[in-house]
Amino acid sequence: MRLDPRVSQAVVLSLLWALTGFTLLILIVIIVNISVEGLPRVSLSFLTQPPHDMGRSGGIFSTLVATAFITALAIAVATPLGVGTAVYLTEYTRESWLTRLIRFGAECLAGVPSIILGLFGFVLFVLKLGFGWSVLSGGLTLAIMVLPIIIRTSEEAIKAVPEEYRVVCCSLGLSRWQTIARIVLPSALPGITTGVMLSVGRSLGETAVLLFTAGAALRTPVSLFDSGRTMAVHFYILAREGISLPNAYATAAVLMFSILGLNLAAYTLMQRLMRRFS
Amino acid sequence: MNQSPPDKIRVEELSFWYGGLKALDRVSLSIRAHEIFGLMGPAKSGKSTLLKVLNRLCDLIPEARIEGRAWLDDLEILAPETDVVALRRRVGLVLSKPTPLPRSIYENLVLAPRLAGRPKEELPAVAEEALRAAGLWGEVKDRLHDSALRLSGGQQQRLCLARTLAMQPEVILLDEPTSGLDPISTAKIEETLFQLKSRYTIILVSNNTKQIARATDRTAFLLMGRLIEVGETSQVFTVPRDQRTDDYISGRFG
Amino acid sequence: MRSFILCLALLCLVACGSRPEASGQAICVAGSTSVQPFAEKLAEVYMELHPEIRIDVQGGGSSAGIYAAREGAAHLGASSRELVPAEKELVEIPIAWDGIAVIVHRDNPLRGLSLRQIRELYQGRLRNWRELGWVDRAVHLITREEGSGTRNAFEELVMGRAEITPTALVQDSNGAVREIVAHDRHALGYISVGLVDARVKALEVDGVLPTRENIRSQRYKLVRRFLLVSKLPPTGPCKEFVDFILSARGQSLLEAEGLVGYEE
Amino acid sequence: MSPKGIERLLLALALSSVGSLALITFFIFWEGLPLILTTGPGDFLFSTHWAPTKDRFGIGAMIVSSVVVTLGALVLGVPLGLACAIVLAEFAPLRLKQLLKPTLELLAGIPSVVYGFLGVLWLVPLIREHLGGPGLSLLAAALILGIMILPTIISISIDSLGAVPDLYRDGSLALGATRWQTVTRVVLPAARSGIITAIILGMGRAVGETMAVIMVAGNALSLPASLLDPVRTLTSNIALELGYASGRHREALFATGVVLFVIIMILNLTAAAVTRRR
Repeated sequence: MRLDPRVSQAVVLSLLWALTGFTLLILIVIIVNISVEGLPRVSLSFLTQPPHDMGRSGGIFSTLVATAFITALAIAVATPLGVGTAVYLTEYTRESWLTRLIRFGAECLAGVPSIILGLFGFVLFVLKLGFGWSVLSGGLTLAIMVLPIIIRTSEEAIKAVPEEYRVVCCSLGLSRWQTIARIVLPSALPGITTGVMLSVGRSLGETAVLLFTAGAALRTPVSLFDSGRTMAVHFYILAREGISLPNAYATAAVLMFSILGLNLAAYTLMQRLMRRFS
Repeated sequence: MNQSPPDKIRVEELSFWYGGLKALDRVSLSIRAHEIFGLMGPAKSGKSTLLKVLNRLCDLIPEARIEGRAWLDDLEILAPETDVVALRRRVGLVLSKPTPLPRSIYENLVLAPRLAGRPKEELPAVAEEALRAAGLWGEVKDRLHDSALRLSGGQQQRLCLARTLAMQPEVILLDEPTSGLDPISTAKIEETLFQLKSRYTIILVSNNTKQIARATDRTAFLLMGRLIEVGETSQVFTVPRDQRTDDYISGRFG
Repeated sequence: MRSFILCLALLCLVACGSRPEASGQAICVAGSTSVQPFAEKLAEVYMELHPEIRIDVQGGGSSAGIYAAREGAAHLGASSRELVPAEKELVEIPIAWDGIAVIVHRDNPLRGLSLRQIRELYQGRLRNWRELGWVDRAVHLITREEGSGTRNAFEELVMGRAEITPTALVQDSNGAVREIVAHDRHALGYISVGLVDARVKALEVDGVLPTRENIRSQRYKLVRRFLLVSKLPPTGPCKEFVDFILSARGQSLLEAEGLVGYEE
Repeated sequence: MSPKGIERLLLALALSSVGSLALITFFIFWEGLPLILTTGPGDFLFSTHWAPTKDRFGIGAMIVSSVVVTLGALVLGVPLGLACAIVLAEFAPLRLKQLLKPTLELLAGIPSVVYGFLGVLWLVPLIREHLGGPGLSLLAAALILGIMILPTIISISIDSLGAVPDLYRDGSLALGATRWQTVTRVVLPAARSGIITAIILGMGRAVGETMAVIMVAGNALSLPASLLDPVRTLTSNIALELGYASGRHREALFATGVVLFVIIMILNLTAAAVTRRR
């Protein structure tokens, strides 16, 4: 018997909607569970107290410091590299084998799994350059990890700057670099910021890279050569070794909401940027 | 006037290609100092291309090819050793679409003078003078630090003109400056041009023949990259030497 | 690129200036991850008593720790295995006894296993709890990863030349093993006695429970020593830290964490 | 700085991504390749005997496990992801799409350790109690990875469905086809290469994921005989043992990295080739 196409459409559609609903449900359950179990334990003292007893009690202060330290280093290294790459690709060169090579490099780099980056950072920074398990090794490896994100978003943002601005600046006697520094980059700033925020989010959630480059010392790092345990690594250890389920949940809540908040902010910023130039 | 003023700009046998597409075909003409020179012609006749050559904006176009020569006074415009930035400061351009930069009105005006090395304390005066010359001072003097994007279309275009004036160029190129504007704004801009004539050489591109007739001293007619006719505006509009010019100004094509 | 390298170099310089080794007031302990939690606890308390001293505790494994101590990269190496002859020129400071406890879920009625049974289980010869007099369910065997000090000790003390079956689950920390055994009724694993808590049950081995006395007397079979090693006899702040560990206070801290003090 | 100088500087920055990729490739191969050669590639790739402290280095079982886990992830992730993409791109009202697309992309922001944690907490006991085995299993890993690759699949598929010109849809609808028929016969074929790219990149994500897998897969060394057996993937092999490994053992882990890297690069290149052909 052949089904009426309308009937089969209705059947298939309800199935598709159900699957979509199921996917959303997974997301909601994850977020709600982490919130309900974790948020009540998050307090000012949880954020400002150092962990005691391997994290069984106390807060997560030292891991917040380590996270901020490592992430800031990664962003400080990756942003000039990424924005510079984007400026070169969009403003200084036409399509050629060189630009294709650069884009290809960025694309491939984006696909390299974090465990490979961790191995690489471990052998180059920790061992060969002798930085040890440290904020420096972790930050530099993370910089490589987020570089493609910053390149991609910066390139999009710079391309979205109207071409007329460049013509106007040129006719006003601005050199190419003056045009970029005074008009193009400021106009693309929201887009670049988006990329930076996404990168921070990515860095916050990273574990595999940092386990092998930044180590897991619980002490608050005070120099670039100190080992540091980031929030994500701390959460991993708390959860995996069953040290403290409540503290694991609370750490997960802080971690997840920072990342989701950053991603959401980045998304709205990008939307606004797109509206401004369209 | 029995002695004709000296030529400010001279173009000889100028041809221009976008890739394989020929946009200008052996154009030769001269433009005198302190005149308003009109360039008219239908779309894609090469008017805008000619402007872009005169301040070397054509450098931005990939795959462009140029033959022929052009001079601004004694400066050979197309010579490779010519300092393009200095050239562009002498030859200002106003685009057809109002294009204020996403900064304050004041910043738009002083960007070029500042980078050209004008002392900081002179900048407010430069901005005021340019705005007065463009007839915009009265409307914006109280909100110089507002975003330029908040001005109306006509105001934006006069700001662009003022921005060019603030650079204190010798020649001003206007590429259909009133194409998107209402009649009142258009009239204001035309009026401004008359007042600027004594201090600048102005080249006005327009496909509005009435505007050319109203506002210019001499006129050239371009068609498909060729110069068809050039002469005093009154002569071109009353007794055109070429049939095609006649057809164009009487609205039979274009 | 040049400015970037310059920046990096500058960063390094700044950081080097504050490198702990340079200050002389920092002690670096590296090595066995079995010792690490205890060393961290000791460091935490010691630094509260002496705020001017900083103690860095790093993992890396026993061999890495011994290597680091020999090369001077760490002041003290931590080891959960005995030194091999080639390493004997190092100064060894035993700080505690640790037993390896064989653990099962609390609901498991089994009281003990013989060394031989444990070996057969981990060889994959005994696979079902029924063979040990319980329910007809597969034994979920958990071991540590290759290279771990605890696994090393377990292999030496229990397995001899036999290999651990590849079907065993592998976890990379004592905590992770305990976590699984605490939740899986049919699991069997081994961890450092110091980390046994109320959520799991430690079995008798050859009829001996891993109690403090049994471990110190070595009547319990699965016992190893935790060592600190250094290139030269410790001096200065480092010696003070070692003395603190061996003091009654330090030893009781270790006991509170579940180890058995070396000094009575 | 002179314009030429600026351009050179920017080019140098732009080469950072390619440079990093080259460095990564170099170091991973430098550290790992010698062991593969001395062990013999055949032995290394196909033997299932892994006892690195006894000089036996065979990663055959891990390659098989990685492949099976990834396929399992696709079995869950592709239908769910495609259903979401089709619903959002073709059937959902615009406002709902604008709300749900970023929401689903938030799934990507949840750190992999959180997925692993919840997997251990909910999924593993569920499998242990209702299906048997230790719970930590191939199945658990595949399910978690299936969820983790959803954002990749959804977002790229939606973009490629959105890129299909409306003209195609109108033409089909005008011929009397239902919207579902239009989707299956016109839109999906037209967006095929984009969807294939989405699936390949999802595969890359699944093959490369480490932390979540190490937490739920059980990491046993043997070849899995059923879905309920614990397995060790290439990534978890590296992460599990790198902490203490030295000498040949460490080289063997880098060699595992070489194999993983090659697999990932093949996937990335395939994805790039598919995209370019479009």
